[in-house]
Amino acid sequence: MEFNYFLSLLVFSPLLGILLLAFMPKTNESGIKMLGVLATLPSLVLALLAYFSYRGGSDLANFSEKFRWIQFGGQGAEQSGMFTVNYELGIDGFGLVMVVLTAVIATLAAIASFHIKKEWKGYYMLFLLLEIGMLGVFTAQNLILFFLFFEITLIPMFFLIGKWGYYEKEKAAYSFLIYNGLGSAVLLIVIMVLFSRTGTSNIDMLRVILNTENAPMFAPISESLKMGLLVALLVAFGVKLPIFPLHSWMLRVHVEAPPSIVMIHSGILLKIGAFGLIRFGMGIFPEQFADLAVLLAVLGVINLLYGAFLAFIQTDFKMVLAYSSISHMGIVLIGLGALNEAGIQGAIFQVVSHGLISALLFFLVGVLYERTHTTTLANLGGMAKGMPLASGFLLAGAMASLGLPGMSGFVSEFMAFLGLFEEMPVLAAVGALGIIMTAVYLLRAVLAITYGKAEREFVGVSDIRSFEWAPVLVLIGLIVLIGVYPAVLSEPLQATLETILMGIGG
Amino acid sequence: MSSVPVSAYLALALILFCIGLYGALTKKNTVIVLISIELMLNAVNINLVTFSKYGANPSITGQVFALFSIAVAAAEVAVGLAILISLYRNRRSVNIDEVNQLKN
Amino acid sequence: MDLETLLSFDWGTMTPEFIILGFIAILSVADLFMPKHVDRKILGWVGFAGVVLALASLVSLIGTDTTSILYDTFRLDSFAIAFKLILLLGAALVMLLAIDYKHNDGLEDNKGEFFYLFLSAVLGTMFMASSGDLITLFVGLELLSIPSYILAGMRKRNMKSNESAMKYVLNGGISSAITLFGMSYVFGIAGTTNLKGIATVFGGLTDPQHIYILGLAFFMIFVGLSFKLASAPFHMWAPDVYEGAPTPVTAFLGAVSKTAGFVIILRILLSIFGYVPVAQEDGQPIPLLFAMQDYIAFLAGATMIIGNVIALRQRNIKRLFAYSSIAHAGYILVALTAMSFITFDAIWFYLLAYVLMNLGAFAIIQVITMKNGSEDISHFAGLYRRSPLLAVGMGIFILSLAGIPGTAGFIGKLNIFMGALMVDQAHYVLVSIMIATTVVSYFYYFGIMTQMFFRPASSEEKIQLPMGTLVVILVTAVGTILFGIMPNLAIDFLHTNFNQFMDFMR
Amino acid sequence: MENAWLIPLFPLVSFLFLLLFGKRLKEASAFVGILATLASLVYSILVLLERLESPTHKAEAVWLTIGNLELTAGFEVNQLNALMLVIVSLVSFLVHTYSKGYMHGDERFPVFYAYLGLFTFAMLGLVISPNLLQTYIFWELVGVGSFLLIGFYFYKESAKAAAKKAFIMTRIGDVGLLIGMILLFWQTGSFEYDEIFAAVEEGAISGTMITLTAILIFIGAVGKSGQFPLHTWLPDAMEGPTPVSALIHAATMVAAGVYLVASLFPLFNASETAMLTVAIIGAFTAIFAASIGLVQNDIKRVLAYSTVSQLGYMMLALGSAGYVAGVFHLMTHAFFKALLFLAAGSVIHAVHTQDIEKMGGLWKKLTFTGPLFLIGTLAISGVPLFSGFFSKDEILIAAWAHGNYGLFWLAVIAAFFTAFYMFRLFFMVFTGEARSEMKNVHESPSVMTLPMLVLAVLAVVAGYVNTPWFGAFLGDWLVEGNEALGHGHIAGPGWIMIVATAVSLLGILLAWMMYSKNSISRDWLSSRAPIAYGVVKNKYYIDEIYNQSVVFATKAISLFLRFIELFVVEGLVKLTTATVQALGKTGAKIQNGQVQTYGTIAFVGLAVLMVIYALTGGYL
Repeated sequence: MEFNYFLSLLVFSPLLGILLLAFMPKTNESGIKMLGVLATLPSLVLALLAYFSYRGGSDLANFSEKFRWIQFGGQGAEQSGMFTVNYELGIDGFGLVMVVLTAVIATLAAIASFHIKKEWKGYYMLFLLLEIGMLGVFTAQNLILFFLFFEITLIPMFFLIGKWGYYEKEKAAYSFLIYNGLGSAVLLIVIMVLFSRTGTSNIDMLRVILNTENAPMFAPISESLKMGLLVALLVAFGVKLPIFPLHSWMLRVHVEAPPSIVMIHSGILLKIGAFGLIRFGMGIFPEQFADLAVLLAVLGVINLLYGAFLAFIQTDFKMVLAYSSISHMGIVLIGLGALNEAGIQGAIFQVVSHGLISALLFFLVGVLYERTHTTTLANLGGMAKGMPLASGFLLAGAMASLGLPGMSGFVSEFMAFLGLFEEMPVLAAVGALGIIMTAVYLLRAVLAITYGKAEREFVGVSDIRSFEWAPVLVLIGLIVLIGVYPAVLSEPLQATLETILMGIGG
Repeated sequence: MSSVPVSAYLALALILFCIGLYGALTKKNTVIVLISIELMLNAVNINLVTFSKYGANPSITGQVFALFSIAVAAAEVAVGLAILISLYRNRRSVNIDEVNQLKN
Repeated sequence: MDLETLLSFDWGTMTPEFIILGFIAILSVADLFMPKHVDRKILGWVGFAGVVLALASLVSLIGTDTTSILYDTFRLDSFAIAFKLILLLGAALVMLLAIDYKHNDGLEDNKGEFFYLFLSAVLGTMFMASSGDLITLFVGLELLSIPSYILAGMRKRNMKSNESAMKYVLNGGISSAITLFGMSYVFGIAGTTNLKGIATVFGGLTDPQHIYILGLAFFMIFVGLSFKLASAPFHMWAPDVYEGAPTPVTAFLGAVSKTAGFVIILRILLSIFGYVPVAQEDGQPIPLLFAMQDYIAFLAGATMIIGNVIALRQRNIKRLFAYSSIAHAGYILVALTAMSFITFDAIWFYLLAYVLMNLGAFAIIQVITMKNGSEDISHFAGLYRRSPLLAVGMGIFILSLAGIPGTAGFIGKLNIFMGALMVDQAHYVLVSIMIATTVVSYFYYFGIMTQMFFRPASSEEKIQLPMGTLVVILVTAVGTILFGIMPNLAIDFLHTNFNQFMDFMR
Repeated sequence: MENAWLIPLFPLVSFLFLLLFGKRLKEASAFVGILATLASLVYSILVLLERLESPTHKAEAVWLTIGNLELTAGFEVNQLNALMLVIVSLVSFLVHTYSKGYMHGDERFPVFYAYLGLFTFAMLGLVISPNLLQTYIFWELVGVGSFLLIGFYFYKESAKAAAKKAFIMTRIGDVGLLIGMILLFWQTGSFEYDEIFAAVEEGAISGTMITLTAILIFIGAVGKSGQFPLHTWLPDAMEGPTPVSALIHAATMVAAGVYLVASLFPLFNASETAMLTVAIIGAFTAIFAASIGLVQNDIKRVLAYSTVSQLGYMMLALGSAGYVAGVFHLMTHAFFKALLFLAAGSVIHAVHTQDIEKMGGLWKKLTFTGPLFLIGTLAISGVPLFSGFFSKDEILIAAWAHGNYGLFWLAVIAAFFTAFYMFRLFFMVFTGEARSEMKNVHESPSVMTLPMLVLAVLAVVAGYVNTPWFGAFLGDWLVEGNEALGHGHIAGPGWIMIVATAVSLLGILLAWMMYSKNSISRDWLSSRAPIAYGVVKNKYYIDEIYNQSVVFATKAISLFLRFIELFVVEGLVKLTTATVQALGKTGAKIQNGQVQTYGTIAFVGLAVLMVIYALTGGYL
């Protein structure tokens, strides 16, 4: 079957919500919130539709669409097919998975945003804009379009953090902006070098051009330049991921941004880094990537341990989770560094799984903060008395995050290490320490909150209620589903995996 | 007449230009500064006229150009003086170094 | 010359200039004979009509094959038309601003002069755009400068205004002297002031002495003209003059006059120094202009750094924009440095975008400053509350100035990057500086955002907009977004009608 | 047998069901759990009976595709698995029943049963796993079950700490297991037991690799089975409700380590070093834990240390190629240790204290529990004709036959200790006078005593399935069709049995003299060797050592990293911003409002350019 404009519809459907919201009276809180959530549904439906029709055997190529967008350099260039930038969307298995993840988490985050206290209108408009950006990033087929969407995520985040965040929100917003600004600046350089020297920005064409001998280019690209570009890419996406030592912005965001936004941020935005590394790093520069594999693995182990050890001494639960994100992104790097089927698939799994898990955890943080107005470990304790369900879910989330079998975290962690052990056993063994540390810091934090003597003022608090059920159940459900039946995730990925590995020649 | 080499004229112009520049950048009195700018422009005129006579390939246009530049210079200085006057009205001084209200 | 020859010229090519000239005459006379009490606003509208008329006639001239009259002193080639479009567009917008500009300290009683002085300045820019001879170039330049001096001092009884005018005139004098001095050497070696003639002479130039002198002349002319661009090293007047001058004038200086500066610099550099052959080691001669690339690059880098870095410390919004305009001049110089085959497109498009976003921003600045009588940045606090339209508009312009995708500013930068990176020795350093400084600029651009959106408003009273300003804001905002999302509208227009400026020297 | 996979599912169903409806069911949820486990028990028995004549059954399906690797999941019913199924489901069923009485009145009653269900599911899943990966998965899940149940009284700081400790300590071991199995995978290309064994057979793996992987996997076993040096969590785990201790920390989960080593026996057997390691660790743990057990005063802790020590025995057996002996002891131990714990539970239930110093003279009051406890004590002490006697005997023979004479004697001493401290416990609890006044001490309800009765019977008779006299039925069956596991019965010198009997009786006698007849004063030894006594009393300060070394090191590293975070990572950022700011500041200074400065700057700029131009002789 044919899917004309399917992806455009999927990506831009939140726009409708934005327009409707624009005509919504500022004060109509419930109406705005309802609309905000509803506006995220179309993309969700379409995403799921795409997923199932793909599992139903329809070809993803049917989804792609392409129009002439910008032609630089005039007719002359156009005739020689140079410097044309098309508006082209499309998805492969990986993209599909990410799109589904995005749509799901976006909807849940929109629900979670019911906790927002002020100016819902502006909030939801920015929120939906953010969703457009994220969906676009995963479907863009050429670098410039990708960059466009990439930056579109930047601006709403700046406002969402800076306006609806906690005490130091503006500082957080700024460091978010500047770090990511730098990251995308570097990314832009890479993109522009590629574009203006090869004359195309289409990812597939770039893959072909850069990996065939004396392919037609506008200006030559030397091997060393390729390596330089890849390193630049690593930096650019390293900021997003984040890779030590480019991570400090992300801590502030995790702590200062409203939980519903952190769900999005930690759930998807961080993953754009991994997506980019795999899609562009591996996709466009396979040979150079192979040369960097060891570096990546080492960085991964550093991330893993660094994050874990620092999470162990944090006094604020949000900080613990922030560092745990760093630590878990280390596993992605490990997987990529392994550079074999298991590793890469593990990395991708980790991307998805951490997306779900951190979304869950941060939603629960939001719930907790609603009641207790603190996330400091010292002030909390014995919450299992007042809110047994929430505590239970929190514990479940922690278990998933520390890689308990039967939950998504384990599958990804396992595969990543499986991969790395084949290539660099010793390094992997060192990294395995991280598995222990993860358990240590997560239990320390979660037990400090849920177990122990119940603080008096927290005994009476209400447990998970009404709308709060939706995100919790959906996320837990998905986490367990992937953990028990990983095929839901692994099947769509196989095709992508093969192309990547073919490029690497592994 | 042709005993004087071209380089002399050029040197003269250059010197004049530098004097003008020096004046423009150092003198405190705005009027003098404006006059110094005149000097610089006149240096240009000397160049032009010289070239139109002894240039690599001489032509009359140089003198035309000189005329234009004289006219323009006149206008420019006129405007400068006008502005100076309104400035003087407000602050009773023509010292350029006292005009530093606008700065970081 | 007798009447026949005079009549033999195709005066039609000068229609736009004649229209402007005519309106200058009308306005001046009208202003003279109008009774004192009549509001001079009407003159402004007349002037605006004039500019629009000129614009229309110019559009009607598009497509006429290149003609040059008055013995090649005035040429109407695609280059001239293309840039005149921008100039007149800018002029029209500024006119609207000027109409709504209310200020005491001496402007009110000679507002009439304002308009025709302004028009004569515009006339100057137009002559610069289409002059084929050093003399006309120079005269055009001064025709722009001298009225600008007066305009800057328009607020007679305001010291700042006087001061800015004074500084402007002194620096202007020095700069034109330097320029002229350089030109005199050019003439000396060429023996003619006609650009085409100079080109032919220089084409056959062999004597290294002469070439060496031309090199010096190049520096003088370039530095002299950099006054008009407000680029290093002749940039320092800009902040003071911008601050002191009436806001519409500032807008004019920042947008139109700068554009004119680039027009003239392109004319001179390309048509004169583009033809001077410089022997290389390999005996293959290259144009002097290319030999000078590194110097221009150096100046461009310096300009970008200075502009963006010093802007960080500004509290006065007009000074801030002065520095930002310096920075933007630097960006455009990057395109000039590259001298790739899309340099023209890049500069043209960037100037178009720049005029739009800058004038839009100044429109809003004018409203705010007029409201508060002060130009401190803190008056933007809570603008979002007081007038969402203004806040959003300003947001758009700032994003565009900061070069965020989805705005014209981004596409403009894209063009420049391409140009700088596609040439054989790509200017990686320069591009890196450009991008790095762009990120630095986020600090102050988003500082305004912070004020507008995050900070509480000092007063809750709403701001109502005068007609003209509203129009300006809408036009510029729409343009900025439109050319950001569909840049092809502009780029294709450029290519279909002007065909790469092939006739630049013909 | 084709549907053996159903067995774990019953408890899982009960778990989920109770999660959803537990709140409404209240104490009725007990029946859900009991029924589920009963179903599993019945089915397991059927499977076992079926297995007695039909061969191993194995079924698998692809679980995870990784490129062209395919990881499978499924189940396998071999002799060991079948046996374990029965043991686990039986004990679990009994504990479920028992808990109905023991946990009566606890507000989180349903939760307790839910957790029990979860654990039982995991444990049953563990014992039918056909491959290492699946084993690992359930291995972790049982860990969670144990974690949850230890921390069941979450409001007690001690319980919280114990739960955390248990999870982390075992996790340390698990990582060893994980690494080991992954290495094994890359060696053999599979997680399947049989394929691994095949690879080991044809020597596809280098000897060192075998040793390495085997030892890594053994680390996992050490963690779970509370072997030295990862044993410290097990005694603390007694914070959990007593039935839990019986089920998890006596009968089933802690035996999982033994089970793992047993099911990988061919791998271990292929490496002398590995075997020796296992044996040494086992023997050492046996004596080590027993010695601590001598001086504990908490009834449950005594039992805990005895568990550790008994598990050591099993490891020793396996390490000495005594596959049958190990498994056999695993079975008997499951019965009598569960019995002892349940009995202890009923004692605690009666007197509401765990301190044996406060007890005494309960024999008359607990007319039912007392004798059952005695049976258990006799069994564990290896008194002839009780199950423990036979299995322990097997182990000693195995150790001797395998030539680990030193270890053999260690084991003998451990046996003596065991007998001593167990009877010390018995005498202090049941005989003599009550050392603190205890109100309304009453015998537990039948729902608690009946399960004990069942276990007591088994504790007596279970030994006879594998005796030197009536033939080693169990042994032969266990090893049939797989000579890699060694012989069903290892013949050993007859005097071993005598020695074993002697030491156990000796121990009992000594205990009787010290604690019942008081003919030897209790602090006879402690007064003579106070330091040694103190050391033992404080469990050899292992916990303290860990706190000072590992925990401290971790904290130190973390702090060091924080230092880096603050001063290097953040510092660099601050530095850059500061430089930019400074640049701006200087730039702004030059902007001093003097128009002539501006002109000068411009001129200087021009001059500079020209000078460079002149110096470079023209064109760069």
